[in-house]
Amino acid sequence: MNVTKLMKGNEALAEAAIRAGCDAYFGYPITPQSEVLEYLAREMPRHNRIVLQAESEVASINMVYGAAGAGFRAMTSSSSPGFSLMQEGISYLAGAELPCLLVNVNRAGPGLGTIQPGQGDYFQATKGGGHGDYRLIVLAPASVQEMADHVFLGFDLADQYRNPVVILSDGAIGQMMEKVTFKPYQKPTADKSWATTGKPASRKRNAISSLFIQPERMEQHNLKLTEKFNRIRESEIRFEEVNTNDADYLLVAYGLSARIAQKAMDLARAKGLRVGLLRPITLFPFPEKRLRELATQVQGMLTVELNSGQMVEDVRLAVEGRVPVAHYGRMGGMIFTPEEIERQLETFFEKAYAN
Amino acid sequence: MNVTKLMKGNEALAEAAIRAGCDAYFGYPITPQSEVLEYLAREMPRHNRIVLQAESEVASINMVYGAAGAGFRAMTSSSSPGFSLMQEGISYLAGAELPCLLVNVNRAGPGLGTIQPGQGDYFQATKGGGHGDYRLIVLAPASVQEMADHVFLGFDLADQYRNPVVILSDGAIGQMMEKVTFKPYQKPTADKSWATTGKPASRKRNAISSLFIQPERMEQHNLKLTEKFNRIRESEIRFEEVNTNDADYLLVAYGLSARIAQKAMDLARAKGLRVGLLRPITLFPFPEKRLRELATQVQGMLTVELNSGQMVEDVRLAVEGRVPVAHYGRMGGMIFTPEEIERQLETFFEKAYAN
Amino acid sequence: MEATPTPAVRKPRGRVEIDIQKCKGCELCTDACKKETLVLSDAINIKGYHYVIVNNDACNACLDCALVCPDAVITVYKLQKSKKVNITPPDIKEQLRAAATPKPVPV
Amino acid sequence: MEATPTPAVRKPRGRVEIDIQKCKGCELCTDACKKETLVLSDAINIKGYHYVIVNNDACNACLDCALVCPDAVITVYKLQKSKKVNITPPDIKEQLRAAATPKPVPV
Amino acid sequence: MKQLEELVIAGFGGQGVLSLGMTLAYAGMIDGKEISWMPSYGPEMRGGTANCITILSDTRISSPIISTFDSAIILNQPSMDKFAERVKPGGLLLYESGNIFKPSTRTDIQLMGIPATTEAVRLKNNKTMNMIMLGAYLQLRPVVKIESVMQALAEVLPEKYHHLLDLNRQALELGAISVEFQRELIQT
Amino acid sequence: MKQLEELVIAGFGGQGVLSLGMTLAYAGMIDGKEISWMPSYGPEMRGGTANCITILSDTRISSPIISTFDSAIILNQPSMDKFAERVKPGGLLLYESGNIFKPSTRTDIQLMGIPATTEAVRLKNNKTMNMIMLGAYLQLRPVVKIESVMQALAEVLPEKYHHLLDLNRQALELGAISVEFQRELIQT
Amino acid sequence: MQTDEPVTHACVPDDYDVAYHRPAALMDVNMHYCPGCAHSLVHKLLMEVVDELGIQDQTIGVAPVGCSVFAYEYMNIDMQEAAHGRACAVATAIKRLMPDKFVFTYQGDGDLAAIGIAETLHAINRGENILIVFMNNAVYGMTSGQMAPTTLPGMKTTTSPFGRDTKFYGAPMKIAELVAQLPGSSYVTRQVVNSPHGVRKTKQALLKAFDWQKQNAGTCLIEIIGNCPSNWRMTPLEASRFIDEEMVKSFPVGDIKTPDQPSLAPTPENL
Amino acid sequence: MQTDEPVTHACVPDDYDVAYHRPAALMDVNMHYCPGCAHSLVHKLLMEVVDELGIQDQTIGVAPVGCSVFAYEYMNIDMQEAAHGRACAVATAIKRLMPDKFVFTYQGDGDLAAIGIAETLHAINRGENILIVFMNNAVYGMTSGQMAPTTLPGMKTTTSPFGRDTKFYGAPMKIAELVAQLPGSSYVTRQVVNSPHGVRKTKQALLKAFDWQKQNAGTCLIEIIGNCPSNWRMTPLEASRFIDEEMVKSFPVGDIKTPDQPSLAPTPENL
Ligand SMILES: Cc1ncc(C[n+]2csc(CCOP(=O)(O)OP(=O)(O)O)c2C)c(N)n1
Ligand SMILES: Cc1ncc(C[n+]2csc(CCOP(=O)(O)OP(=O)(O)O)c2C)c(N)n1
Ligand code: SF4
Ligand code: SF4
Ligand code: SF4
Ligand code: SF4
Ligand code: SF4
Ligand code: SF4
Ligand SMILES: [Mg+2]
Ligand SMILES: [Mg+2]
Repeated sequence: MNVTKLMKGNEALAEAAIRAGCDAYFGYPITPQSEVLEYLAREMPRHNRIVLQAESEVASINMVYGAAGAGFRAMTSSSSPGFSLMQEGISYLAGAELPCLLVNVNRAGPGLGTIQPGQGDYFQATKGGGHGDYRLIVLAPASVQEMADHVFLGFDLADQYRNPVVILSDGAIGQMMEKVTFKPYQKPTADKSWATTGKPASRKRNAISSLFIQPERMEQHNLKLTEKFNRIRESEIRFEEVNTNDADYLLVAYGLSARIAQKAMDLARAKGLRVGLLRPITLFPFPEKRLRELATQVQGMLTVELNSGQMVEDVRLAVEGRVPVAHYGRMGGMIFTPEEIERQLETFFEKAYAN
Repeated sequence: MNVTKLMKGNEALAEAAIRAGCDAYFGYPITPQSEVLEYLAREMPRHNRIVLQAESEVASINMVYGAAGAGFRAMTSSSSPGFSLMQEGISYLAGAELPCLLVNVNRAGPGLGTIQPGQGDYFQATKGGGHGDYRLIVLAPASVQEMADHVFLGFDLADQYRNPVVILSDGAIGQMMEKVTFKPYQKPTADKSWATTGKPASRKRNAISSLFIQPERMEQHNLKLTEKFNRIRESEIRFEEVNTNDADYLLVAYGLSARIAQKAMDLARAKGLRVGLLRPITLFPFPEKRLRELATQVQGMLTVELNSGQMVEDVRLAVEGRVPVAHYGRMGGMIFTPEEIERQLETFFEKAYAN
Repeated sequence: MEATPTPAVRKPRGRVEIDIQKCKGCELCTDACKKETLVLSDAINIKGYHYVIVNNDACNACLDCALVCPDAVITVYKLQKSKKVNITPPDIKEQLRAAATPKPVPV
Repeated sequence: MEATPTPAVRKPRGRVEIDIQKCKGCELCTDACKKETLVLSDAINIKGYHYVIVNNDACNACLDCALVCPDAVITVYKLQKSKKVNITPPDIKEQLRAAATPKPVPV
Repeated sequence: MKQLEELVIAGFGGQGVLSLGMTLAYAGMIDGKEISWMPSYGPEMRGGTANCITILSDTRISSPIISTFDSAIILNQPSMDKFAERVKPGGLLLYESGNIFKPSTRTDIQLMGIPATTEAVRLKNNKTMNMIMLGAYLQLRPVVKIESVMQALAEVLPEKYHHLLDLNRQALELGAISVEFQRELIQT
Repeated sequence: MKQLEELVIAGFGGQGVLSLGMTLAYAGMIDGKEISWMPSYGPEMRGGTANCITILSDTRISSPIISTFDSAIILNQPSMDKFAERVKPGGLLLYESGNIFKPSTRTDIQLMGIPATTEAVRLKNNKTMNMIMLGAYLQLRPVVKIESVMQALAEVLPEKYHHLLDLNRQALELGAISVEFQRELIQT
Repeated sequence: MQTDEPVTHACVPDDYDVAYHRPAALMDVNMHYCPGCAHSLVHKLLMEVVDELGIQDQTIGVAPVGCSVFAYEYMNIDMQEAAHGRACAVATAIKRLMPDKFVFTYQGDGDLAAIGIAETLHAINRGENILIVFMNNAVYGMTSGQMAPTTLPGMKTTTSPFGRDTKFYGAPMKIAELVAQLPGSSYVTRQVVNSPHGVRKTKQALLKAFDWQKQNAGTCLIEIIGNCPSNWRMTPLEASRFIDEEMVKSFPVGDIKTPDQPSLAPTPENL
Repeated sequence: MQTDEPVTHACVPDDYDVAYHRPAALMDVNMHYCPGCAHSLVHKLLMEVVDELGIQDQTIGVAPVGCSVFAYEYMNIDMQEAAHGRACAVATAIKRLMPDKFVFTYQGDGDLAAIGIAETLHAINRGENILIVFMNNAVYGMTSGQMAPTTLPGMKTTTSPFGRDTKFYGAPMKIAELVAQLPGSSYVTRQVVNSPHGVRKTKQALLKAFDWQKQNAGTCLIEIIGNCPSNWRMTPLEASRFIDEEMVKSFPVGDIKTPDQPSLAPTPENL
C-alpha cells in the first residue's frame, strides 16, 4: 500500500533506507545531512537493524566495507568534507566490488566552506575522487520523492553490479520538504555467496579484498571492472526530458539546479524562446548518446550548475563540438534564481548567434 | 655549481626538496615512495630542517597545512591509497590558499591494488579528488631529472599562486635511477605577510581559514579562486613536443608512458609512419590550445596511459571532435612495451581511415 | 576612631559597567553576585536579548560576575583605597538604564 | 623389573616429520629442541632455503620444535604407551634425506 | 483558491518561522496540494535570522527556490528590509507590527501589520505569535482550510502537546479577527 | 663501444641482482654515458625474484622499460625461463651455470654459462658472485671501463667496506678469466 | 575578517580603579555563541592569560571545527582554522617550525575525542610542546546536539534519542586520564568554569600550562567541562547545576598529572 | 585466491600417535613471510585455536595492511582485507551484524598503533565483542623497516637512521596498557612467541579470548611481541634473543586486565 508523507529530503532518504531493507547504517554528523543519522538512530532500532554513529567518516566508510563484505545492505551518508575523507575507503569498496549505498549531500567548498547547498563535488563523484580506475554509479535526485526513490534504486543497482552507488544530492534537496510516496517494495534476491558469513565445510572460504599483488592478476581485475563499467554505461543511463521535442536551445542541469532551470525554461518559453531541459538522473553513466542526438537538433546548450563548471565537461565530451556548450554557475552556497538563468539563456544565445 | 648524481627518482626528488629550501617534510611510509621519507630522515636534520614521520597521511597533510600556514615551504609525499586519504586536507589547503608541494608516486589501484606503477590517479589530481571547486597545479615528471626539477618549479609556482602543487609521478619514475643534475637555485622571495607567525602590534592578526559561512562571501572567495585558476591556465602550461612538425599522427602521453611512447614513435617512424609526440608536463593547466592547433594538422591522436582512459578526456575536450582521439591503456601495474604501442598506432589509424 | 563630621553618602567599594549590546542575558552573573547587584532588564538589545543592568549599589568589587560572564561584557571598578568616603557618585544605574532603551539599529 | 629377553632396539618416544619444501631454515626449531634432534641440511629446497632434517633419534615428543616452528612444517608423533619397546623403526632420517634432495621444480 | 501561492516567511530564529511554514505546508498536503517548503538552515538559525519559502500549488512545482513572492509574512525588521522589495506587485506583505519599526512604503502591494506579539500576550503564551500570523494570513489568502491547519497541527504535535491544540485554534482565530480589525482601521 | 646497450639482470632476491645493475650504471655515468636503471620492486624481492633493466647509451634514453634486450645476465632458473626468449637475435645471454638446470636452447644468440657461485667459493665470499658475473659480462661486452667499475664501487660502498674493494676487483677479474676459460671450452 | 579596534571604556568613574575589564586580546566583537556558552568564557580566559603574559605576538592558536570554529574571529592573535579533528597535527607543525612561539589548540569533544583522537594521542605521545585546550561539553554543539564520545550514560541527544546506551556505545571517554598515561604529556588537568572559583582555577591552569610550555615540558592538556545549554535544552543556570550534579561524576575535577609529579593517578609504570 | 586442499601427512609411522600436526584450518600453502617471522607462527596458533574450538564456520577474520596482508590466503576461514588501520571498524560492522559469530582482527603495530589508533580505541571504547590480535614487531615490516609507534628508544630504522630519539618521537606506545584503561576492554594481555613456553601461553591467551568473546565480555586485545628479523637485520635466533633482552623491557609480558579482575593495573577509576 502506498504511503504519502510530507518530509524533508534527508528524512525521506532515511525512511526509504528502512523500507529498502537497509541492514546497517554507519555515519558521522555533518550539516546539512545529520537528519539521516538522527532519523535512523530513532527508527532503526525498532526494526532491529543496526545504526551506529561512527567516530569519523573514515570509520563509517570502513564499517560499510565490513557490513557489505558480510553480505548486508549497508549505507553511509555525509556531506562534502566528510565525503572527501571517505575516498580511500570508496576506492577499496569499488576495488573489492562491494555493493553499498553512499550519500553525499553536497555543500559548498572547498575546505570547510559553508554549509549551504553546492554541486562542487560532481567531479569527485563521477570521475573518482579516490585513487585508481573505478567508477561509481551516481544518482542525482531532484526532489524529495527522488531522495527516497533513489535509495531503492541505488541498493538494487549496487547489488546487481556489485558496485558502490552514490546518491549525490545537495543541501537544498536534503533540507526541503515535499510530499513523498512510498510504494510497496520487494527486495530482489541477490547472489551474496561471496560474502564472509563464516565458512561452512561445504564451500571454499570467502575473502573480500582489493589486493592483487601480481600485476597480471591486477590487470585482469581492472579489465573485469572496466567491462562492468561499460555494461553499466550501456544499461543504466537515466534522464528526464522536458520540452525537448521542439527545442532550439537546451538547458542541462541536475538536482536542485534542474528544478530551477525548469522554471527558467518556463520563463523563456513565455518569452517565445523554444527551450528544452535535459536532466541527467544518472551522472554516471551519463546520457551522452542522447545529448549527442540532441546536438543535431538544438543550436546550443547551457549547463547550469552550482559550481564553476564540472558537468559541462561531460556535456562537451558528448556533443564533441557540434554545438556551443556554455556553463552558468553560482558558487559558495549562492543559488541562481529562475530569472537569472533565463537572462543567461538570452545573453548566451544572443552572443552565440550574433557572430 | 652544477652537481650531477646517479639517483633514484624518489631520492632525486628528496634531494631537490632540500636544495629548494623545503623547511619541513611530513610523511607516512608507503611503497613505492618511502625512499623520500627515508632520504629526508637522513639528510634533513643536518640542514636543520624539520622532517617528521606522521601517524598517517591524514596527519601528514594537516601538518603541511600548519607549516604552510605559518609561512614555511612544506611538503608531503605518498602513493595512491595514501593520497586518497589526503583529499579532505588538500581541499582545505586549496580553500585556504596555502602554497605547498604534494607528491603522489602513483601505483596501481583501485583499493589496495598493487605497488607497481600506474597512472590511475590522473582524474583525482587534475579534476579534484577532494570536495568543492578547486584546482591543483599538476606536474608530471617523466625522468629522474624532472623529479628534481619539478620540486623547484613546484615550490615556486605554489608560492607564486598561493596554491598547492602536485607532482604526479609513478612507481617506475620513482624507483628508476638516472643521472640528475642540480643547478644552483635561488629561492625567489615570496610575500608571506599573511602567515601566522605571531601577531606583532604593528599588523592585524592573520587567520588561515577556508571557512566563509555567509554564502555571499564564500562565493566571492570562489570567484577569486576561479580567477586564479584561469590565470594559471593562461600562464603556466608546459609541454614537450617531439617530431610534431611533420606529424600525421600524434601520440599524447605523460610521465613514464611518454618515455615508452617516444620509443614507440621511433619504431613507427622507422616504418615510415609520421608520428609525433606531445607530452604534457603540466596536467593542470592542460595544453588544450596546442592540441587544438595540432588537431588541424594531424589525422588522429592516440593517448597512451597506464589507466583505463583518463587524460584522453582532456584531449577530447581540447580537440572538440576535430580528429578521432583513441586511448590505449594497460592497468594493474602492467606496462606497455614500445612495440605494443606501435602496433596500436598501426591498428588504430588503419581502422580510423579504413572507413 | 574618627567621627565623621558631615553624614557623607557611603561610596560603594565597587561599581560595574556592562556592555549591554554584547550581553546575552544568560544570567550567570546575576546568579554569581552574592550582593544581588545585577538584574536582567525587561528591555532587549539589538540582538534581541534581555540584558543585565545594575540593581543596587551593593557591589564590593569581588569580580565574580566578571569572571563568570562568558561574553566578557562586565567591567568592574574598585574604589581607590584613599577615597573610601566621598560624595554620591553619578547614578550609574540610571546611566545604564538610559543606555539600555532599545533603539532601532541596522543589523 | 623384567629382564628384556632379546636386546631389542629402543624405540624413541617421539618422532618428527618435516615438510621440507615449506621449511625456511629459520633454525628456531633446532634451537628449541633440547635433544638436538634437528639440524639444518646443506641442501636447499625449491624456495632456496636450507631446510631442517633429523639429526638423531633422541626425540621425546616434547613438541617444542613444532610449537616454535613459524611455518607449521613439523609434525610430531608420540610412541603409543603400549608400544614402548619395539623393532627399529624405518629410518625416518634417511627417508627425509631422500626427500630433501633438490629437484628442479617450476616456480 | 489560487493555482499557485509562493510565500516567504522570515524573522528571528526563535519566532517560529519554520514551523509556521511547515504547518501551512502540512495543511496544504491535507488539502491535496503540491507543496514545497525550503528552509534557510545553518548556525545563523541560532539566534540569527531564519526564513522559509513555502509554495502551494495545484500542479507540480518546478523551482523550490524563487526570488519573488506572492506573499510574505515578515516578523522582524531585518527580514522586512530584505524581502519587502521582493513581493510581486499586487502581492501581500503581512508583518508583525510590534517588531517592526520601519515597514515598507510600497503602494503597489497589500501591506498589513498585525500586533501578533501583543495579541499573544492575551493568550498568555508568547509562542502562539506565529499561529496568530498564520490565522491572519489565511484570512487574507485562504490557500488552505483552517480545519486542515488544525489537522496538520494534530499530526505534527507530539501527543503530549495535544492539550495546546485548542490554544492554537484560538490563535488562528485571533489572527483572523485582527485582520478584520486592521481592515476597519484602514477603512476609517 | 656500442651506442646503446639494453641489458636485463635477473635472479633471486639475495643474489645481488640490483647492485650488479647499479654498479654498471654508476660505471656508465663515470664513463659519461646516459643511463637508466629500472628495478622490479616490491615484496616479491623478499626471497622472491628480482630483476633490473639497465640501459647505457651515448644519446638520451627514451623508454627505460623495454621488452627485448641486447644482453641478459641470468642468475636463476625462473629468470632463465622468463627472459631467454626476450634476448634479441645476435644478443648475449650470460647465466650462472650453478643455479640453472635448463639453459635456453636458442642458437641465434650467444649463450654462456659461468660457474660464478663455485668461483665465489674460491674467493671465500659468496657475495662476490654478482661481481664475477659482471666481470664476465664486461669481458664480452666492454660497455664500460673496469676502472670505472672500481671507481663506482668506491663511491657506492660506505667507507667501512672499502677493504672489500680489492676483493671485488679480484671477482671482476675472475669473471673475465672465466669467460676466456669457457671460450676455450666451447672451442674445444 | 580582521577588525581589531581596541576595547574602549565609555566612562571610567572618578576615584575608581579598573579591577576587571575585557581582555585587550579579545576582539571587541559580539561572539556568535549561545547565551551562557562556556566557549566564550574560555576564549576570554585564554586572552586574559595572553594579555597577562604579554605574549600576543608570540602566540599562535589553532581553532577546530565545532562551535568554536570562529575562535580566530574573537582572539586577536594569529590563528589557523584546522580541519575537523586535526588541530593537533596542525599545531605540531607550527610548533616544530617555531619552537620559541606559544602554540595551543582549542578543541571540542567531537573534534578531539571522536574524529581527532589519533592526531591528539600521537601529538601527545610525541610530547609536542603545545597546549591543548579541550572543551568537553558532552555533545556535538555545532551540528545541533549529537552524541559525543563524552556524552554521559543515559543522556539523550539527537543521535541517542533513548539515552546513551553504554552497551552499545560504551562509557564516556575520559580523555584527561587517558592521555595522562602517555609519557609525552606533562600537565594534565580537568577544570570547570561554572562558578567564579572554577573560573579562577581554570585560569591558573592556563597560566601554568603556558609556563610549562616555555619550559618544554611536553604536551599540556586542560580539559574543561563546559556547558552547551542549547543542546542540553537547559538554561545556562540549569546547565551550571547539571555540571555540578552530573558531569563531574563522570569527569572528576582536578589535576591528573603535573610535570613535577609524573602522574597523580598511578599507572602500570609508576607503581 | 581460493585453494583449500586438505593437509596430508605423508607417512604416519606405526605405533605412533600424532602429537602435533599443522592445524587443518591453516591452508596447506607456503606462506610468504621471511624465515622465522612471528606472523606465520601466530597465524598457526590462531588456526590451532579455531580447530580446537571447532569454529571454522563461525569465525570471520579481518586482515590488515602490513606483512600479514595476505592472512586471508593462509587462514582457511572467511576473511576481509581491511584498509590500512581500519580493521577494527570493519570488524565492528561484521560483529554487530552477526553477533553470534567470532570476529577477530589481526593487525601490525603500524596498522593498529599509528594510522589505526582511532578506529582501535573507539572500537574498544564501545566494547565491541571482538578479539584484536596485535602483532607488535616494533617496525613497519612490509614497507621495509620504517619506525613504528612501538619502535624502541634508540632503535635504528630506515626512518630513524640515528636511532629513535624520544625527544623527537616520544616513547614507544604501550598499546596494551593504554587500552586497558578503557572500560570497554575486557581481556588485555601481552605475550611473546619466541620460546615454546611463550607459544603455549599465547595460545592459552587466544583460547581465553575466544571464550570471553562468547560471553560478550567486551573487546579482547592480545599484544604479541613478535620479531621482524629482516628489518631488525638479525637472524631469527638473534631476534628471539633481542625480544628477551630488549623488547620486554619496554613491553612487559603478562596479563594486564582480565574480565573477572577489572584491571590488574590500578587506574584512576578503580583506586
Ligand atoms: C570531516 C567533517 N566531519 C564532520 C563535520 C561536521 N561537524 C562540524 S562540528 C562537528 C562536531 C562538533 O562537536 P564538538 O567538537 O564537540 O564541538 P562543540 O560544537 O560541541 O564545541 C561536526 C561533526 C565537519 N565539519 N567535517
Ligand atoms: C593508506 C596507506 N598508507 C600506507 C600504506 C603502506 N603500508 C603498507 S603496510 C604499512 C605498515 C606495516 O607495518 P605494520 O602494521 O607494523 O605491519 P608489519 O608489516 O610490521 O607486520 C604501511 C605503512 C598503505 N598501504 N596504505
Ligand atoms: S563585582 Fe561582585 S559584588 Fe560587584 S556586581 Fe560583580 S559579583 Fe556583584
Ligand atoms: S553573564 Fe554577561 S552575558 Fe550573561 S547576563 Fe551577565 S552580563 Fe550578560
Ligand atoms: S618434539 Fe621435542 S625432542 Fe622431539 S624434535 Fe621436537 S623439540 Fe626435539
Ligand atoms: S622452525 Fe620450521 S621453518 Fe624454521 S627451520 Fe625449523 S622446521 Fe624449518
Ligand atoms: S550550541 Fe552549545 S556549544 Fe555551541 S554555542 Fe551554543 S551553547 Fe555553545
Ligand atoms: S619483513 Fe618482518 S614482519 Fe614482514 S615477513 Fe619479513 S620478518 Fe616478518
Ligand atoms: Mg562538544
Ligand atoms: Mg610492525
